[in-house]
Amino acid sequence: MPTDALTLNPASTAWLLVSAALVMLMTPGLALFYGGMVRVRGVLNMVMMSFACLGIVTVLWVLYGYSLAFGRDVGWGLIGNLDAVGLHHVGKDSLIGPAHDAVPVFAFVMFQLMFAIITPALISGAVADRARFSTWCVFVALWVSIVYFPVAHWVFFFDGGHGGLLGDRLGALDFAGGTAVHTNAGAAALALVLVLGRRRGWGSVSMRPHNLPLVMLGAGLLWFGWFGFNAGSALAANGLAATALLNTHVSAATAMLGWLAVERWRDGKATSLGAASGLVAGLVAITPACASVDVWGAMAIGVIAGMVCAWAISWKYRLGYDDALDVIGVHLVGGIIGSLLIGLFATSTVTSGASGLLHGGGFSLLGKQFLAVAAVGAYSFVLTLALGFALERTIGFRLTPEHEELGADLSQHAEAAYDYSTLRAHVHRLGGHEPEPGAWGAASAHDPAPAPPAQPPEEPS
Amino acid sequence: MPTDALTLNPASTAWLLVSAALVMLMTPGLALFYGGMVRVRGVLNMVMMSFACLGIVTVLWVLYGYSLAFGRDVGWGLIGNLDAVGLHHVGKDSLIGPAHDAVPVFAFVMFQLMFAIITPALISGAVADRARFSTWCVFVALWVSIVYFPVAHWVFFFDGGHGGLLGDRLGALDFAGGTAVHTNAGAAALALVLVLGRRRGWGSVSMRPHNLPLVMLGAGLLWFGWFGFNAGSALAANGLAATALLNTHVSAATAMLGWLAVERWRDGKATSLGAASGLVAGLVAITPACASVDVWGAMAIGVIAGMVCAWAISWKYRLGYDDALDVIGVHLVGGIIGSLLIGLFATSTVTSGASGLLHGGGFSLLGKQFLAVAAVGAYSFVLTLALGFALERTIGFRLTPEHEELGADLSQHAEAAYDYSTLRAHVHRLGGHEPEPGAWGAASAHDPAPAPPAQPPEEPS
Amino acid sequence: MPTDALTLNPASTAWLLVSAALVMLMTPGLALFYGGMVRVRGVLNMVMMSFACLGIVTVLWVLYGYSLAFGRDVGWGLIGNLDAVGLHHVGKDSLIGPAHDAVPVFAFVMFQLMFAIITPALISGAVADRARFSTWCVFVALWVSIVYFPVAHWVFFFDGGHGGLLGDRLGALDFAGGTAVHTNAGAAALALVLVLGRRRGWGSVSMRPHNLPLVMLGAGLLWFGWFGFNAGSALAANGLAATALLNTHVSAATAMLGWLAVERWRDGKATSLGAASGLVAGLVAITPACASVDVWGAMAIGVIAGMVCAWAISWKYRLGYDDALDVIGVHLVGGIIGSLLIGLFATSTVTSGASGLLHGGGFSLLGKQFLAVAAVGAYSFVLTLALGFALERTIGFRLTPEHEELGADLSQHAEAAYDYSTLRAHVHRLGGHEPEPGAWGAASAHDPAPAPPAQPPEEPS
Amino acid sequence: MKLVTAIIKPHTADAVRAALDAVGISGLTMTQVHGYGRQKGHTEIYRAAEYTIEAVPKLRLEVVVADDHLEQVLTTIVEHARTNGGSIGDGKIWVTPVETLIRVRTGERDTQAL
Amino acid sequence: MKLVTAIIKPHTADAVRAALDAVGISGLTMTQVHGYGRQKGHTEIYRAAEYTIEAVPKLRLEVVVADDHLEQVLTTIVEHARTNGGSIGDGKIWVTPVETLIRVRTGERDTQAL
Amino acid sequence: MKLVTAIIKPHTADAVRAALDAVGISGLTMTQVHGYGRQKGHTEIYRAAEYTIEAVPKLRLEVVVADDHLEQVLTTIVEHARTNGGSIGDGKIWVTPVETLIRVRTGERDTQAL
Ligand SMILES: Nc1ncnc2c1ncn2[C@@H]1O[C@H](COP(=O)(O)OP(=O)(O)O)[C@@H](O)[C@H]1O
Ligand SMILES: Nc1ncnc2c1ncn2[C@@H]1O[C@H](COP(=O)(O)OP(=O)(O)O)[C@@H](O)[C@H]1O
Ligand SMILES: Nc1ncnc2c1ncn2[C@@H]1O[C@H](COP(=O)(O)OP(=O)(O)O)[C@@H](O)[C@H]1O
Repeated sequence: MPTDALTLNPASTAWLLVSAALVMLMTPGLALFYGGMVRVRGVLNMVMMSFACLGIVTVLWVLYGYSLAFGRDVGWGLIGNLDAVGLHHVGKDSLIGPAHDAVPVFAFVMFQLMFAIITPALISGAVADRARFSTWCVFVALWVSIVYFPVAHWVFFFDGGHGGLLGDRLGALDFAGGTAVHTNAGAAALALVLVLGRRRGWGSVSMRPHNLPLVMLGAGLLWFGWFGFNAGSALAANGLAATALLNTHVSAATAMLGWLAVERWRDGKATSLGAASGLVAGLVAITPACASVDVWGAMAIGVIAGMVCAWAISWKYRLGYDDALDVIGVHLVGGIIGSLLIGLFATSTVTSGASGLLHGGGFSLLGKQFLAVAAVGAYSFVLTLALGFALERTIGFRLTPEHEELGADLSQHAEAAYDYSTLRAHVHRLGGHEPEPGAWGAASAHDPAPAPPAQPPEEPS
Repeated sequence: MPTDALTLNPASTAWLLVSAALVMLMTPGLALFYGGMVRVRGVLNMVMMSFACLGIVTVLWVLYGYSLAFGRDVGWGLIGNLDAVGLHHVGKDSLIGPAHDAVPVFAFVMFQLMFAIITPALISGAVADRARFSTWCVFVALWVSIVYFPVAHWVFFFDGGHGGLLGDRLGALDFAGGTAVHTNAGAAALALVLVLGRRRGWGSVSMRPHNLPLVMLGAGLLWFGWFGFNAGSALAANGLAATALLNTHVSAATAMLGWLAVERWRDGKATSLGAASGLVAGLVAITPACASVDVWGAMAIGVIAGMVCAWAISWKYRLGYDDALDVIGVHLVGGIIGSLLIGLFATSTVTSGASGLLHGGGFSLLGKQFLAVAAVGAYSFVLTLALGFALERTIGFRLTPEHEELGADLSQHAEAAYDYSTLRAHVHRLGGHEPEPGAWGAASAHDPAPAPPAQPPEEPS
Repeated sequence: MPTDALTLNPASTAWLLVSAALVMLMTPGLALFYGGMVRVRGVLNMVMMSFACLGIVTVLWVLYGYSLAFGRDVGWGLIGNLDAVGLHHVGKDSLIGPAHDAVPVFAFVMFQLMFAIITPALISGAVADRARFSTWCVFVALWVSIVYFPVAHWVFFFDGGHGGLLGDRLGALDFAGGTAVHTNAGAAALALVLVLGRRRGWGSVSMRPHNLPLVMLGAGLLWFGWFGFNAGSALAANGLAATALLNTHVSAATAMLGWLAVERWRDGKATSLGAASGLVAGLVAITPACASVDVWGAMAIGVIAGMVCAWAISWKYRLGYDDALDVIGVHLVGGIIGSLLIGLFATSTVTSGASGLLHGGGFSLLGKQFLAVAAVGAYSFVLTLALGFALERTIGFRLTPEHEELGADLSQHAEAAYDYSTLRAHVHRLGGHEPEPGAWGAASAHDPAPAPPAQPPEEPS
Repeated sequence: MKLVTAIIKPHTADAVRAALDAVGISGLTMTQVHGYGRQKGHTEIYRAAEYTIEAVPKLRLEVVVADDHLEQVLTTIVEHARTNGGSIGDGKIWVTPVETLIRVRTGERDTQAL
Repeated sequence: MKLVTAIIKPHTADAVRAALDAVGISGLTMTQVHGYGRQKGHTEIYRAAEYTIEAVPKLRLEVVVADDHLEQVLTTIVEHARTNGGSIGDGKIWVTPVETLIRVRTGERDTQAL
Repeated sequence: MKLVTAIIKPHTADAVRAALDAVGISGLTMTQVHGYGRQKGHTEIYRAAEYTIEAVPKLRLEVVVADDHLEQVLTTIVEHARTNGGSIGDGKIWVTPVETLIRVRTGERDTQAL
């Protein structure tokens, strides 16, 4: 869509560059958020499931993902054409956006890529500790290709009514990805949980988070990055971006309070994990709505999301599915809540268009929101289920019991996350070779050969 | 204050949006900075004391805080009126600021909110490990209402001479909160320390930081976020912002060196905790002064703050008060130093107005600075003392000895920060229910029921 | 270079302020990246080696570093003059840059300072666990003075053909520091490794990373900050910055995949440390090239850097030098790869000038790149070797065996990184004084004196 | 009195404790240890350096028992610490004589202290 | 010679060590352990899952003493490890016979090795 | 049978294990412990508060051996745990009698269980 008569808005560009960077940081943030929540034997695997998305999705996005999502629509708003394959025809001076407020296409490519990366990363929390890493990589590549790229087109591609099915044609509102990102990831998580089944020992052995400060750090980075996610989606540094920023923050804050209130009432204590979970739930729910509601709407969405998600995460114990890190309870439930509540709280003073039920817009918007959620949720669930089972039946998706018991870090990555001990390990092979004694002289535990000009070794302790 | 004939400056807006995000990150950064400094049994509580501010203060700010702080003055510069209660009359297109350099009100609301959040969070370090979490939440809500919101009005609200008492009317300089944030938080910390008393075992048992890399991470995030705090306070992307940025950095760097020099000389070693403490002291001291002094002034302020604070933190051992994480020694002392040194180092080449004693401005500015510091410090100390004692006498502020000995994490949040062990815990209740065996089949430690399609379990290790 | 007829571009200023902040964050990020990679007994020392750079280099930069690097050339493009010593003549309204796209000099000073800080910090990884901290501080001060400041002038100072030797005069391309930062730091690392020799026990005892989640966090922060490093070097918020941003990201992603592919093939497993190392290798290699190549060039550079560096890091075992954290294998090798590949992949559609061999530009650019790499590498290696040996012979650079065995944290900083234990330490002296019992009453481990208004102590556990 | 020291696989601890509880032994002390023996450890790789970790994480149980409970305790531990009907590395148990046992709280000695 | 093994509450360790020092016993070895017994543990909650942690952190002291010091050592430990005049969970002490003691540094044996 | 308990400096563990392996002893259990004795600890400083850490990290080896291997095992450990021909803090070894040894996997007892 780069066209010619556009003028670059440098301020919007600056904000978009920053926003892309902020959203990038969310994926490492998520990796730590999830990594802190698993047992100590699976933290690196958890982190790697996110980092793998940073690698794989980037390559596919450049190759064809951007074109499928943001290429001119091939018809019915279902998918983009292949004109921008390999970012063909896009140069450093190509612009995109409103005539006098355009931004470099590359900035937009980069910004949207960050969304494509974090969406599959979100799914990983549901299948913690029991997925083969190599199969996960294959899954990510296929999933973004057949699920995320089309869905992003449906929701995010606007072309004057000839764009994506749900956003541009139907008129459902999703500013930053309540459907395309969160409902999508959450429905996929549900499907994968059914494919992979429960962790060994679920319900009988302790699966408590191994490092809650790491979780809090991850939550902090997510909150920070989410400002780019939501306010950056304005693609301009203006009042709408500021509104999105404030709404995002308010929803995170109130959802955290809502979640803590439920915990306090139900469990007797407000926990730090609850605070982290609650704020993420609020961020999820406000994502589609941040540029459709006023600050009171943001507060309402936050409180509702925080309380409902706090309650939703306990369903799994009753229904018996092991959504390890509550991707369903937070992202699916939160994404649906936020997307639907637009139908209630949207106000034309913010949207400059449609209003929700409570602001006199009738049921029309609510209906559209419902359709959008249903379409994305169903599509994602069905395709992910099929993809997941196909992978499980062919190359195998679930870890062997031995590997699961050993832990995903050791079995998938031959690493252990921490070594605080004074115990020593025997070094076996270095740099792909048996150690050559000649290489470091007579080095041994008892007689380390100091390299010149170090002093002769003594045994101090 | 939103007026009509203003034009949005998108570049200033972009910078302000980013600055708000940067300052937001400071609170999680502070949470980790403080969290790493306490013993392992209190880290989550420490973190939660900061996160609670993110929740509570946000809600109050939207409800009435912004209006009290930045509403039109009710007289004598003491407090704002209630026109902006609930952010009434503020919309996405409302602007604020100089005619051709305005920014969205929502961006300003958001930016200033971040200051209101971190100020009570700063206090928490002084009362580590011994405050009831629920009382802390009540304290935060009341404290920002009766202390922070008025003081912010005194210092930050400008309205052509009809604004706040200390800034607009008296003419004391405080660019980003040396009085309103740091002197304020530090004086409150001193009051709370007197209310809550010493930790059990203080002076006889080890209270060393449990995780110094976490402290260093927190310090790094604070340094990063502080750029938004100080340079963002220019509310524009211009030379003044750049000056503030450079001065902020220079002061942090020189204060770190100053603190390390004192340690080296006094204790024989330069420590990492000293580096973290020193850079924070430098950031605190330059906060009011970053847009009043040149780079040499910033250096002087940094060195002085670093050295004096390094020395100030040992007073508590002599005077016998347990300021656990040295909020007094760093924020009160550093805030006062920075605010007063403006009276010496301010130069009209930077302020475009008043000069300090060393740049020919006489004692006038120094006097104003002294008044501002004294007013804020005294007001904060007295009200916090009263509030603290009132809470202690009514709902109770200090932990019971049992809870303190058990640790604030377990007693207040029913959580433990880390679990690196191979020991197992017995799962008692899940999702608010006794575990229903049927839900996960015959799951037990010895015979975990693998969910299909996983292979039958074996015992590998 | 501040001149008069310039107009400030506020959007470029906003982006540059943000970029400076992002690059600042890289140094704490690096500190944690390195800190997680050493054994538990050296993590704080590793972190402090980076933080020391934040302090020392800042002061020297203001004093004379900026002037040497960016002052008017004294002749032959070798070094700047002393006009800007102490940032003399630079004020808050001083501008620099193209006529209508200028930015505040202070913003530029700050941005470039961040490069001067991280370059020596990069070196520290090579000499982990065995350098005296005080000598390291002296080394940093001297090294930036005689190596970094001149080299930055060669590469980064442009003055219409009368600027630095390698960039402005020779015409070698180095957008953000492939030669000045990475080749430079890598060559210095090699020299220091020869000076300091191997760690005691190298090759026979386990030197595995003690905290890989910390490494992943550091890698995430580096990736994030690097966007400021590379895209910020455009000094404007435009298409070139967007191109640099996208290229930077793509190279990081593909290098990560390339490194993991080598690991998978050679070692059988793709590791998280490999992912972190690979992405950094990609970031290093794209640094000089990010504004010279298209996205396909960035991909190629990423894959090549990832794979070659993955292979390069095992040389040390064969050659017997202990480059502890692979500064040579990643920064020297990666910096050279990136700088030279510009000679192949540069395209005039991006550079608006020179093209590389594969885009019809012939061997000319490749030759210049080679010269630039050789000049920087040789200069840095020789001077660092001389400086290192001089320090080792005079004040001593390597730790004594006792101190090395005790660990750099305890011996250099009198600190230990973590304390998760329930064991207690005896408190000896507080605030520089023997504890005065009177100060905290009859406080003892058995009878802690509760400060009023706390309840009388009991023994709960 | 006897001191029974058992080295067991960590994930059997809950079951062993429950079983001991069932035979009336509720007091015991547990230590995290590393075991070496027939059971092999694992391999880790960090930047092309391969480490063989021979140590296997184990738990060490200490139970002081009255002489007449000894056999029952031994049988109980063996039964519940055994995995899959006996796998390599299931652990060892040894018995050493105890001359005195004291409960700190009361100063009671020997069987009274149990 | 005897080996005295004491399981005590962690926060009494400094006092116990100081008291042993006062009666001339400066060498000992300490281990972090988890104890189970009458003293109850605590409850933790993570996202609506409630865990009962029965283990209580304890320290395990090992002191090898000459036979004629045994009683004094036992009394000293009991006295200083007791909290509030005796609370549940204050710990246990047991004594086992030592046949040989060696100081690694010198190879000295038995009482000479102390 | 005897239980040999050795407190050694952590960095000698690999050598000691290798030497024991060479004399046919491959099974043992290791615990991270803190030792107090003649060897002094170190000092730490946090914001002007100076801590004297008297505990020195040590490893505790437990090896159950047949009576006739005892002397060889003792000599082997002493030899390889000694640093620089004997430094303060090299550690202690003590021997206690074992009445029964059981291999959990098989239930085998005493020498068969080794
Ligand atoms: N001689 C020994 N002394 C002390 N502990 C031992 C001895 N032999 C084995 N162990 C402990 O018992 C554990 C299991 O022993 P191992 O030889 O692996 O299996 P198994 O007992 O089934 O043959 C070891 O990990 C170690 O902790
Ligand atoms: N039979 C036992 N064998 C070994 N250790 C025991 C035994 N009984 C208790 N202990 C240890 O002693 C500690 C204190 O015992 P507990 O029953 O809680 O209190 P008390 O000894 O005051 O009755 C326990 O935590 C455990 O570590
Ligand atoms: N009486 C003792 N009982 C138990 N352990 C002891 C005893 N004396 C010393 N130890 C252990 O032996 C270690 C070495 O003892 P130490 O006195 O420092 O050196 P040395 O044995 O060379 O004289 C101590 O750190 C401690 O763990």
